[in-house]
Amino acid sequence: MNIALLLAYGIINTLFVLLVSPLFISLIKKVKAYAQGRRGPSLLQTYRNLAKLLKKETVYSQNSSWIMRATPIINLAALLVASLFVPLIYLPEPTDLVGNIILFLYLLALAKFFMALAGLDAGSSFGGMGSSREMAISALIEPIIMLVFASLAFAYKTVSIPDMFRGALANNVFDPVAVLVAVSLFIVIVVESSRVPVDNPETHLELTMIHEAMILEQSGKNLAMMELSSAMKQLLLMGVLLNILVPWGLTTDFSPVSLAVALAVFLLKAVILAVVIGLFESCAAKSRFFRLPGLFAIALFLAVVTLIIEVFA
Amino acid sequence: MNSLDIILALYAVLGAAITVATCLSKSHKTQNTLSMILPVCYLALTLYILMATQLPAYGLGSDYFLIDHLSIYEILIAATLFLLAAVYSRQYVKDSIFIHEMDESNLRLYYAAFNMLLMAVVYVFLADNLALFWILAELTTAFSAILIVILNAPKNIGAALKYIFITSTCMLFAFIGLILIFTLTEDLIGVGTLNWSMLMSVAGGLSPGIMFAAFIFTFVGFAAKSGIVPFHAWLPTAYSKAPGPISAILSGTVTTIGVYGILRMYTIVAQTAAIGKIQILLIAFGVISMIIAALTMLREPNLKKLIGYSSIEHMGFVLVGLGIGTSVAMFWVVFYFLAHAFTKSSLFLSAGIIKHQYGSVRLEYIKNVFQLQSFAGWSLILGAFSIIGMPVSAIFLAKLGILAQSTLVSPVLTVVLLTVFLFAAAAFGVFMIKMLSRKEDSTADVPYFHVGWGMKIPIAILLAIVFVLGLFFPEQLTTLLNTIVSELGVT
Amino acid sequence: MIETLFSLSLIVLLIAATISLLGTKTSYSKIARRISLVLATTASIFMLAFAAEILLTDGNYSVLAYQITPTFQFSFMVDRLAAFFLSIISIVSVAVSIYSIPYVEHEEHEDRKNLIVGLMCFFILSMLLVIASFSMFSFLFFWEIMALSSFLLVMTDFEKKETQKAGIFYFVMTHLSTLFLFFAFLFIYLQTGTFDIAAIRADPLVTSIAFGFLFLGFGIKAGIIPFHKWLPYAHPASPSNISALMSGVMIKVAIYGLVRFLFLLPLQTWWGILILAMGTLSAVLGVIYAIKEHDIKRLLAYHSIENIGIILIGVGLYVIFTVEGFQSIGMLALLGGLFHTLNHAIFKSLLFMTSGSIVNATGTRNIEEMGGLIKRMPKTAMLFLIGAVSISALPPFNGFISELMIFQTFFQSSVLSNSFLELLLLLALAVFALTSALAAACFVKAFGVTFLALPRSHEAKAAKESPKLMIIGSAILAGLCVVLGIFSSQIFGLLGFSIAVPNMLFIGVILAGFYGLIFLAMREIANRNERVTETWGCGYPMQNSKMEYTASGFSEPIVTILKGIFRTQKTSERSFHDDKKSVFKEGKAEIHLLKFFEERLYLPVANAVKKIAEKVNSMQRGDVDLHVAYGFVMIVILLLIIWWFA
Amino acid sequence: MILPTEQLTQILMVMVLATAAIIIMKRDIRSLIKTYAFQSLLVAVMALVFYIETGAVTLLLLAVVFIISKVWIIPHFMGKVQQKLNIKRDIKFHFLSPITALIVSLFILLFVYLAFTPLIAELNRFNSTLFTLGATVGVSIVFMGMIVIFTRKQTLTNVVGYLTMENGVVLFSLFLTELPMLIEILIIIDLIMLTLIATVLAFGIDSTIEEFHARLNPFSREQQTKKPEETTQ
Repeated sequence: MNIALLLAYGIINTLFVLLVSPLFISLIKKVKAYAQGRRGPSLLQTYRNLAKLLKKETVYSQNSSWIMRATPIINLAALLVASLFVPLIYLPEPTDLVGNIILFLYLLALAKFFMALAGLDAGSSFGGMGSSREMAISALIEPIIMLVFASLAFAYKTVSIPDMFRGALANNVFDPVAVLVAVSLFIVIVVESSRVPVDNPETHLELTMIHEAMILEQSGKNLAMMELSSAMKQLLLMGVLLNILVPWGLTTDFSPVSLAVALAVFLLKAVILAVVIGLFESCAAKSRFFRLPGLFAIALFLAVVTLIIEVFA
Repeated sequence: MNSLDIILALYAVLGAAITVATCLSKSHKTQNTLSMILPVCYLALTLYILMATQLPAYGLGSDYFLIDHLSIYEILIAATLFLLAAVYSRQYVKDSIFIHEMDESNLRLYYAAFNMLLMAVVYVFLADNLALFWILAELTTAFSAILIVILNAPKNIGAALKYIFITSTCMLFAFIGLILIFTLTEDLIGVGTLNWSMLMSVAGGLSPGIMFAAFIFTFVGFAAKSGIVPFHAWLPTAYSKAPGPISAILSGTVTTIGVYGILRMYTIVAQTAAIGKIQILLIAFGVISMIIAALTMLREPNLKKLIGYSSIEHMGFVLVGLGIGTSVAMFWVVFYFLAHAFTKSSLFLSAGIIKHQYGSVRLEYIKNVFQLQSFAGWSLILGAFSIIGMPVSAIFLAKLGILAQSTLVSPVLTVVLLTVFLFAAAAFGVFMIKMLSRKEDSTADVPYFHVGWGMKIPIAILLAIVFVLGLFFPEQLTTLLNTIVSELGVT
Repeated sequence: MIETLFSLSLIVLLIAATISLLGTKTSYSKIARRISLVLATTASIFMLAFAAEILLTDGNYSVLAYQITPTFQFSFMVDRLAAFFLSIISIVSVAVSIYSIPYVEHEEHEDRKNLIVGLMCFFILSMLLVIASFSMFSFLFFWEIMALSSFLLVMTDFEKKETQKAGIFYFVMTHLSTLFLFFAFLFIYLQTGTFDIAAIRADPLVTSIAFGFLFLGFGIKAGIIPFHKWLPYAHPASPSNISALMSGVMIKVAIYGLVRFLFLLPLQTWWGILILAMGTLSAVLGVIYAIKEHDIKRLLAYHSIENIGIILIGVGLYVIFTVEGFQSIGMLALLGGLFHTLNHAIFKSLLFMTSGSIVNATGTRNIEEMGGLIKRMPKTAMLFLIGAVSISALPPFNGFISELMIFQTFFQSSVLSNSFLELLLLLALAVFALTSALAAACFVKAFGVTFLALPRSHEAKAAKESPKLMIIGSAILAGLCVVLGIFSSQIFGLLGFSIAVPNMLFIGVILAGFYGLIFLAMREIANRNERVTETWGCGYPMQNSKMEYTASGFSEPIVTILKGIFRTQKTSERSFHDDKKSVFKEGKAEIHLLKFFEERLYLPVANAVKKIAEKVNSMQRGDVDLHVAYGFVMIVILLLIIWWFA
Repeated sequence: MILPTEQLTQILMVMVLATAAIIIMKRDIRSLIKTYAFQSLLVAVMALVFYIETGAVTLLLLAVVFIISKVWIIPHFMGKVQQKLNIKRDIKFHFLSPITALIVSLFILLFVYLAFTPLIAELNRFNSTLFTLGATVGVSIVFMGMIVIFTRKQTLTNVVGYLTMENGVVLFSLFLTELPMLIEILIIIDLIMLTLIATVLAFGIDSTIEEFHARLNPFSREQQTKKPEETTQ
């Protein structure tokens, strides 16, 4: 194994995720705005927001503890480590250091755990409500995620994300199983990145708030880190979906040209997916919280169907 | 006369002398000390027999007494229990008089009956002739009844009457069985005999049909003496009403007389073809006794009755052990006599403390045990753990030994036995938890009853024996038990 | 040398127990119990050294220690499996013994302090000996001693009603467990004629029956659903150091027994399915019950049920894969299960110990009356957090690794040729995933409500940090949570297992690296100004603890979604002023949570037994006549029997 | 010589059975005791008849002991007790009414006969049906005595029932065999003792505890007032 190459992969992938992820937040907003007949904010708006937040002073509640201060950093660190696990442009050689799918999921869970704690830290009822709802939803979505990834593990006989991508890449034909997986994964993305119909990232209305309520007490640089990490999470999940469904474009050749091509292809795929997400959000209505299990049931159903097809095929 | 004859006569002479002496002496202390001397003498004599003579041997001619290892073993247990009960009685009886539970005028009767009972018990175990055994067993009933009725309570009279009527009526049926055996031997060898040793030698030729009938009749009587269901009702009543030390010796020795008789009868019929049916019968009676006793215990609010029912349960288990009938089972059955006797006596002695502290042994009157009587509390806990067969108690070994053999009969039997043990354990556990954990702040109105060493030491000794035997099996004991089993002719 | 460590440790424990008990009610009682606890710590360290030696060298130590009679032998054998469990016990015992030095002083009654310590030593000793036992007799013997000593420990505060209830539950359930074990062992004895554990014959029916009873016996002791009810009663009732030992270690002894016998018996698939099914059920229901629970120790007890379920999932997968011929996958599952056993022992003991500190500091077990403790007890909070993160299976802590191993086994279930099995495994996987996520939710609640935000009661406001030794005792385990997580792959390598677990050392280092990097970066690029002010409360001027999210509020969404499980019974009484029931006068409504297993399983059985017992008892209450009549009837029946056979 | 003995025995047996039936039926305690004495006399006569037939001295002695103890002493003593207690009739019946009890007794007789016939047939010495009949009657009387015990309330009546059972056992043994003298004597002493205890206790059950002790021991009252000096804490 080439350590240097791996190191390079790590740096490139992480940096890419870090830098590009805010773009898709803005993009989805823009798509939604167009769907509503508005022009929407600029694509760079999220970057501007982050920059602005970094410049602001940080306000802490007098009730809060070190949990509040550590959470944003833990969050961002966990996401940065997680971004090593999902190759977006360059597919490194097989390694057992990174790529374990369960570890990836649990890194996200680690971030969420602390985020929820921070929601409770200030003692505001909004934060508590957000944490409570977030943990409930993530508990319910967990079986689906696991089944989806189990079906991927079944299909590609591996538990490593890069190896799955490699397997998908080796499949020259369009895999029907991948489509079913993709639908479930799509729901997972919608849930995990707090989108309609599960959550509404735009409002600050306590009836609908989940994610936003949880980070309501965050401010300044901390808020920036939180926003950035949730953007990264969205991109990583999108990456998983894209590179399973349409893995073409991923390069295994570490040369500037092929990297540039892969980058371009990925951006294209991601933009399309972002548009789909935006349109989906525009078409859907925010569900009542206790209706959500119904949505999850659909995803679960699909995941199980996928698995049954795989098992009996 | 050889030395054995002398010793056998000495038992009687000593017993009579000391009884007379107790009747003549005026002070309670003298009477009590005399009652301690008698068991000590008996212990010494019995140990001398065990050490110095060749057993089994006839005593006082060949017609009436046979000394074998089983009788020696039982006498040793009985004498030990009587000694400890006598030690315990010193304070217990004094306090009983003080609280008007007992009349001072009855002291002599108490100690006389105590000593006579010991004498009768010793001779019961020595009797070779089954008719003599029967007579002596009836005598123990009579003395026990006197000891039960010694307290100033109408209920005690009722208990004693229950005891007499149930056991005696059943014992009459036992006599029918004995007559059958006598006739049968007369028919077979020309001379009628009821001598166990003789019967053992001719048992192979006895008619199975008649032996079966004879066994059933004798079984009815002896079962009643041991409190086997459905002849058991006297047992919990009598034991719960009797004074503490008396309950202890009754449960430890008098109850055993019945199963001892059944054991002797069993060894005879074991050589005939009737044994298969008899084993089923014994197991059935044993299991029924255990089930009924265990279920009753679950809803029993009276501590001494609870312990009494547990005696029924254990006697049932001994019957099951007999019914299994292998030599290993017999080994553990014989050991069980000892383990059960000591544990049960310790429980009754502890219950005696509770009785004097609260004036009652019913659950609703007992509170703040650990503040008032922490010794009794702990001894009850340990006794309860021991009686339900937890290690390090000796009962654990015996129970496991017999249970292991019960699988040979049928695994179903094992399951039933285990379930019964669970119920019994639950009954004890729930009762002890309820009793010992009841705490009320108003302790001022309960006068504190001072428990002297004389009452504590017997309990401690009994528990110590039980727990040491649970971990350490002396070579001599193993040899003794093995000799007993081989003398009984069980293979 | 190494053999002497084993016996030395046992002897020292025995001495420790004796010293403490002898010291009761003397003027040296305090010194006695301290010496005794120090000795217990030493003994546990000896045992740990012994176990480590066996573990590392894959050695085997066996000894026939003592025999009561030739049938009843105390023979011991320590192989790797036993050594592993011995080390679990010793690790937890070290921590608990240190923790107990200040902790027992909180006990109200002076003479009970020594009793607790003495019995604790016996308890540890008996657990060690159960594990080391190699004859079924000594296994049963020490198993019973373990049950006995732990029962007495549960009854420490025997005056309390709840303790009495717990005691009765525990007593009966533990006896039930022993009953099944007795039967299984006796059944094996019947088949083999010996109490030697290794001599089990391979007849499928016989071994199946034996297995069935063993599983029931061990299952009850381990607290699997539906035999779990004693756990949530016994753990809160007992002192926290004892809960730590019971939940952390004692229920693992049952797991040991199960695994030991699974090694000896020829496996069958349905056993695996049974274990897996019961494990899954226990895991998910355990955590679901935990979510609803606000008594911190009871919450932890329910989590023990959950984690036992997870361990059993691992064991069940081991059986299934091994029978189907995939030994290496099976081994992964088994190692996952066993590793989770170790992990659970560590973090659950840690959680019980820290919760003991909290309970001592606040005087309540209800988390709704806590809050804000992170500022008052920062060290305890940190330790609890490590435990909470570990039990929620978050990387890079130890709980994660074992769950990951089990997940990976699940992910390889496509190798199975039996599609029924595959689907079953997938179902179990989904439930397992749900369990894992719910556990995290539950510990967000537990930690958040207990430690964060404002104190919810005066007691919580006045809470003080625990004594140093209590912190140290817990810190040992917290440290192990981290070490076992970070160095997991190295540890497996050291023991000679090549297990494909991610290198957590690497992950841990880069995680820490990123943490540092971000921290530094933020110092550089972001605004460093900070302001501390009131939490925004929608304009309310004074924020107080009443406005915080409560534990019940937190768990409400999950409870509502899973309302099929948390069934409630609503009763309402209303009275009206007029006949037509139009003018409401007053009313009373009650919502009461239906405790399914208690009300549908335990109580009916208990009531049926009670009823029968009552009937039987009342049959015995007659006078002489009745009983002579019983005897008469019986004798007539016997007469008929004589006639029948003659 | 054999024929009249046999007939005499049969007549005696029927009479014993009849006395047992009367004991089951009677309410008046005095006549119960008298009936019992008569029954014992019948058993003693039977022993005499056997003595005449076989010439065994044991039987003669037995008959004498019987007449002394059971025909004279015990009934006399019980009569005294009955007078003292001042209970004339035992009115209550438990479980079985007298008529039912008699019917049950008939069934018992049948069962005993069925059970014992094959047993007696196995014994070589007894070829006549007389022995079978005797054994049956003996055992049946034991059962009938037991019926008396559990159907009657008064302890005195119960004692009579118990004594009847004893007579049954003796009858049974008379027909089958002769036991060694020593054993016979011991048994009788034993039973007398139990009977005495039971009868004495019968006082207690029908009177208060103070009366009981006063009746048994006229001095107990004075001693009761004396208190022990020891004080308990």
